[in-house]
Amino acid sequence: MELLYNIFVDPFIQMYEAPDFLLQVLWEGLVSGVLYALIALGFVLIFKSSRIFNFAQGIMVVFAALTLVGLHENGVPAWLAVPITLGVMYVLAVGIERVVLRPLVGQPDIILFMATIGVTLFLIGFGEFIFGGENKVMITEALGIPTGALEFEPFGGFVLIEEKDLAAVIMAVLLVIALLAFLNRTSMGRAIRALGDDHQAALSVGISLSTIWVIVWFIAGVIALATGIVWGARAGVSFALEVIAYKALPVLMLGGLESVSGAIIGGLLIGLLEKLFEIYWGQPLLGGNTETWFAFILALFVLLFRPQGLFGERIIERV
Amino acid sequence: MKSLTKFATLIAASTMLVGVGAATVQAADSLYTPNLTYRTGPFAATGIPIMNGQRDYINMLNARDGGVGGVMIDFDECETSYNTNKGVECYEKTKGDAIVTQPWSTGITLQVLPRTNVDRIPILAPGYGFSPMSDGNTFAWAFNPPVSYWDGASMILNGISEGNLDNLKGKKVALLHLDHPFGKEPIPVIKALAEKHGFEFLPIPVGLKEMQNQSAQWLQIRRERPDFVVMWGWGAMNAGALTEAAKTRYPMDQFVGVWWSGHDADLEALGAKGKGYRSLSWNVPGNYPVMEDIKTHVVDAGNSMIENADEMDSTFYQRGVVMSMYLAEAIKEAQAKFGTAKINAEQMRWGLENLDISEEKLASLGMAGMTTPFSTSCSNHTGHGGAWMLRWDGEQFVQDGDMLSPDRDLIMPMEAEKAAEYAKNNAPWPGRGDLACD
Amino acid sequence: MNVLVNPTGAMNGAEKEREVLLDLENVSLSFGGVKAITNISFNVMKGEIRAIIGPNGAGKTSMLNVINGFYQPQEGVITFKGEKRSSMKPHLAVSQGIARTFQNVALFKGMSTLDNIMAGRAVHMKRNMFWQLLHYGPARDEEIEHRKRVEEIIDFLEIQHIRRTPVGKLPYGLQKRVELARALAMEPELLLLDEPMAGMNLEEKEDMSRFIVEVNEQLGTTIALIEHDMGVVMDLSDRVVVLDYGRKIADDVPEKVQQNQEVIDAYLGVSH
Amino acid sequence: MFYKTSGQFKTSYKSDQALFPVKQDAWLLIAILALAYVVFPLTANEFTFKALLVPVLIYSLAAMGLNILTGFAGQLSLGTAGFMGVGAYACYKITTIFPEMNIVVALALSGFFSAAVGVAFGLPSLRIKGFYLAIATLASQFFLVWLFEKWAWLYNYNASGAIEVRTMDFFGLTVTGPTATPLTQYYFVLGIVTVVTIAMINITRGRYGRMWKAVRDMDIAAELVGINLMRAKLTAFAVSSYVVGIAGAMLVFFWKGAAEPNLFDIPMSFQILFIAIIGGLGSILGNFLGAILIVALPVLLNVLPDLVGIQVHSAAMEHVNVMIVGALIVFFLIVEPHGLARLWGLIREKLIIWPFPH
Repeated sequence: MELLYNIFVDPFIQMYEAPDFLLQVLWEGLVSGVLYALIALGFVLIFKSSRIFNFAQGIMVVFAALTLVGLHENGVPAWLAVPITLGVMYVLAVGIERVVLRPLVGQPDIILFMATIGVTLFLIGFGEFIFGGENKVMITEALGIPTGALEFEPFGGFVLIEEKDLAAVIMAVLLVIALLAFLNRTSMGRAIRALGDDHQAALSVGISLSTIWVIVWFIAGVIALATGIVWGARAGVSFALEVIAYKALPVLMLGGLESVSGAIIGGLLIGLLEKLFEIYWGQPLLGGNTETWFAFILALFVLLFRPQGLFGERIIERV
Repeated sequence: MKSLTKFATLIAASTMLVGVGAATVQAADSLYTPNLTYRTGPFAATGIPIMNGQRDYINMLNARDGGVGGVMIDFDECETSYNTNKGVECYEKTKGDAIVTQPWSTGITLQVLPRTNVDRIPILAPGYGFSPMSDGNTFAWAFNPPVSYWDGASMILNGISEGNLDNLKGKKVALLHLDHPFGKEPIPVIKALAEKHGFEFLPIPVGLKEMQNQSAQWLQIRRERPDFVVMWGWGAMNAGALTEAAKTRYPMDQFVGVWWSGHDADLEALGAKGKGYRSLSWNVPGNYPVMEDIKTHVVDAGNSMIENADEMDSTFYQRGVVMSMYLAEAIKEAQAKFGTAKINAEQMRWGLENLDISEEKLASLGMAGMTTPFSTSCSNHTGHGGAWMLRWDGEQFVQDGDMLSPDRDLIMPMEAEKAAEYAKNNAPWPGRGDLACD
Repeated sequence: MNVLVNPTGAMNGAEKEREVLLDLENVSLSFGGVKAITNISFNVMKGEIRAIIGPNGAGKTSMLNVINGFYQPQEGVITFKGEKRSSMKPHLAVSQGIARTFQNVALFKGMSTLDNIMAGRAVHMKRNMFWQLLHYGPARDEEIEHRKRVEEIIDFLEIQHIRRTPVGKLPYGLQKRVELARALAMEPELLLLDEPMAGMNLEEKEDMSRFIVEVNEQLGTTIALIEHDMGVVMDLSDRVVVLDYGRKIADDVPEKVQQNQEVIDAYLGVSH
Repeated sequence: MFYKTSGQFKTSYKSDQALFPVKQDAWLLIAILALAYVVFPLTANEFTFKALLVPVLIYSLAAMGLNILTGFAGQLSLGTAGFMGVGAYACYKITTIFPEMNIVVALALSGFFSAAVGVAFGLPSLRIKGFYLAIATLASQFFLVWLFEKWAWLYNYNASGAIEVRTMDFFGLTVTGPTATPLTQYYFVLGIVTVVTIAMINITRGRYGRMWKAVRDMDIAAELVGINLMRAKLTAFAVSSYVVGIAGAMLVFFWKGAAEPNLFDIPMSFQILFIAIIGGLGSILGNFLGAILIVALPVLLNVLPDLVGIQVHSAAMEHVNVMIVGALIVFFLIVEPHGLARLWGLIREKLIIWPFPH
């Protein structure tokens, strides 16, 4: 009885009694959600255009952030470090296309997936070798990201919003808008979208497949850098950041591997729900740390009832 | 530029891998004291300065004195990434000629603990490992000077209660800890003290995957409003917690860390926002004569792995120096007792068991006041010295108050009980076996 | 070929005495509002060769899918061997004696011909996990016993030479034959063939026609087939049901169907 | 010449279905077994046993379990380590609750626990396919590791949160704990791995093997030839998790001696997946080849600089090591996506016709 009370009544009483705290929880969830959505977006772009489940997306986030910070540590000013890092991400995209993707064209999905795990390991080793394996601090100030905090006092309590989190959210929104504009307004973007449906149609636009792949992996690299900067500003830069990449996976389950809007909505949803669950149910009842698995179990349950995901269309099997 | 040299190493390494080079150069007349380090992974940031300190002190002895007692020390490192798996692999790989093993993680320590009994190699785990290892009659081959985690928990509570734990009555103490054998170590002692002195104890675990993003934990802290937050963190967790604490505006003077949660760099990143944060430490950073020797013989000679000389002033680097000092002193004890410079692992064990770090000895080593004096014995493998609170003043750590001592009366029976339980669970446990106590 | 087919006149007279193996009554199937099959009724007699024809998209394959339980019709009753059923799992249809082949070859590409056909014996093999792990005694005896049956089918369909070849490497015509072999390995009472001769050259078609007739006559298996080649359909089948846009427009012996104006309009009239 | 198959005719189905229709294969196997059972024990030192031989065997076994699921039944799983953990914790609990129980019986029983958990997490496979299922298996991975950390009963409320293996005897021979000799443990592991391997070869060439492969190659067609998809998938999950579970228990009991929850975290799942894929999906032999490459190579890379007498810093070595392993994975996928087992198959075919080109 008490258990039922603790599950179904008490959390809501708490939410009602401390609305400022609830708002804070929601904000924290939202910020994580934005980042999950960004990483998921990188996955989706690559999957849409090349049917590759790119496990290296998470490591690209770390690698980009590490390159940026590493360059700055070696005396490169921030305004120069950003374009150089973008250059590095481009070289990486070309390298992956040449060395990994091209020889593996036409192989089964699982082989390509494994290859991206190989790339992940390689990048971890390479990044640590060049920049050292220790934690680094994101060069937040040098990049001109505000570091103050805004304090609000609703309902007689307080809600603290860090300016860098706010900047992260704004940056993510701008990035998504830019990306959507690119996908919908440019011929290259349309080619990428068409690729998801039909390789021939895309090729008829007159852009070679390998160019598209390089572009897509580069965009994924840009997204990775953006994610790396905002997440690095929150939590420092190290290969432990890799784990946030895993969070993008349940987002993909919910939103679908090919849906841009699914990635965004799924990401926000998971960010919010996992935080709410952890604070109001996980910590009091389960000993905490439920964020490691909550998103996965949630996605699993949703998929059990809707195998096509939240936004997918019903699949009719044919023989 | 560091990158460039690393690149050169890479190329050198790969060419060497291809061509078969000279025969193995394992100096026959050196003492092999491997260190299971982690210079990569999420724990590297906090580990590296300490490991640099350890390495440089031994290098200094080798350069200045020609080793210890006329024998060079071969201070090899084996990379574990703080991964227990790899740690055990490293132990197996290095144990052949080793006179001591330094596992460098509580998880690895726990795993190699039973094996060292069979392999007859002493473990030196300064300031970490399983607290009941103090019971030398059960854990004949393990040493964790100068204080154990249980001592640490007791000292922190002494510190925050200003010497009288009854002051904590009715208050709430949260333990923000790494969800790992290391982080769970202090729980039994704090729990026992909470019952005894009537304060509320709230453990808040931080998973290995959440170290860098502790917003859920700090939301919990905001909701629970504990009067004190004690941190048992390591690696990336410390920086994460400090950032969140500053963000949540948790009062820094109610936030105290164990000795592994006092990395200068973590607090430098926070600057003035971290002012008031305290960390327990069994070494006090400062300018000691020994540091000059290290600078002359190692750093200036270009044999150190530190990136700039300032790192030598940090608490962690100097703690590494202290750790290697324990190692060297134990070797000296053993050499004196057995009348041979080239001691073996069993003799080294005796040296560790008869370690006497007195004020005088510290002064003679150029380390007066640098660490707590203590001595080990057959039944006391920890020494149970003391520790100080270091307070971050916005720019650096400064000593805050006198040396604290653990509540040994409470801890001793717990150690005995847990040691007995361990022996029972791992029956047949050899205990002291045929090792004489003299 | 013609000699193998029953004279049409005799068929009508014999219909009443022959047992109905499968009966469909007013079956309808739709996918989210799109009707694939509308209110269709027909039956299959034991021992006959029944053809289902119609233009592309007429609902032929959906019809087979309904019969073997892959799709669940929204309306209608299906009676097989006198038992009514509403919904069922496809693998249960197999154990009741319905086997089929597919329009686009659906073989297990990573497995050899032999293993593919052996997989068709799955329903008939019973030895449990324990014996399988040992692979000695009962499990091996069972394996050998079924291997014998499979070898009979291999001989029957003349595919001995490709026994060990992974089916992915076989030419299309042979793949079709292996698929038939796999279906036969299930020892069905009713065999559904979905365009068994699609993509074959004349010689291969003749071979396949011969096999179908031999299966029907020697093994006594009832066959329902979809086929586009009208010559084959008219030669082989005892009765023909014609579908168009998911509706039944004719159901009769081949000669009559050929003369049916509606069929000519819908199907034969269309350039094909 | 050495692999001449002409002149070897089969006169019965029984002999045709024998494990080694080609005589030379049997000889090769005997040679390998002789190496494993006689030569290694006579020549290997303690380090070789503990860092190379025993890990290779245990990882091969785990990869074999995964291969049943992924290689034979076509269900991609990223949660192998979690199931290994279930096996390990189950074995730990069984041996502490029933201290008198024979270790082999305890091992065999613990497999049933991992099989049950495997089936439970396999249920979504009935509705979810492909990468979605792969991600779903991660749910088990993260949830199980969390459970190992939070459910104190599992580790007997040990302060460290780790499980430790006490000394146990097998008919008078000490097989676990620190006093067990590496040689004994090696033979013990080798024996179990041999038995399980034979069982897995048997099951994959029989009725279940065909069912699984049919589901892998085309699940709809499999269903339409009368294979019960649910049964096929769940038996694959059960058998796979059983093998993976005992591999996990053996990992802790005969190699590590102790384990903390994060031992069973995602890196180990990937390591085992690498072994299965580099070795060859749908192959039993491949697991051993893959394990030799993935497990032994890093150890050798670590030892190599010492052997050739150069000083490379261990951290730098570790970084280079990770890079090399990553690059090798990509390299092998490009060279032979179907794994080392296929590579061996091709070599063998060449040998059969050697020295004549046709």
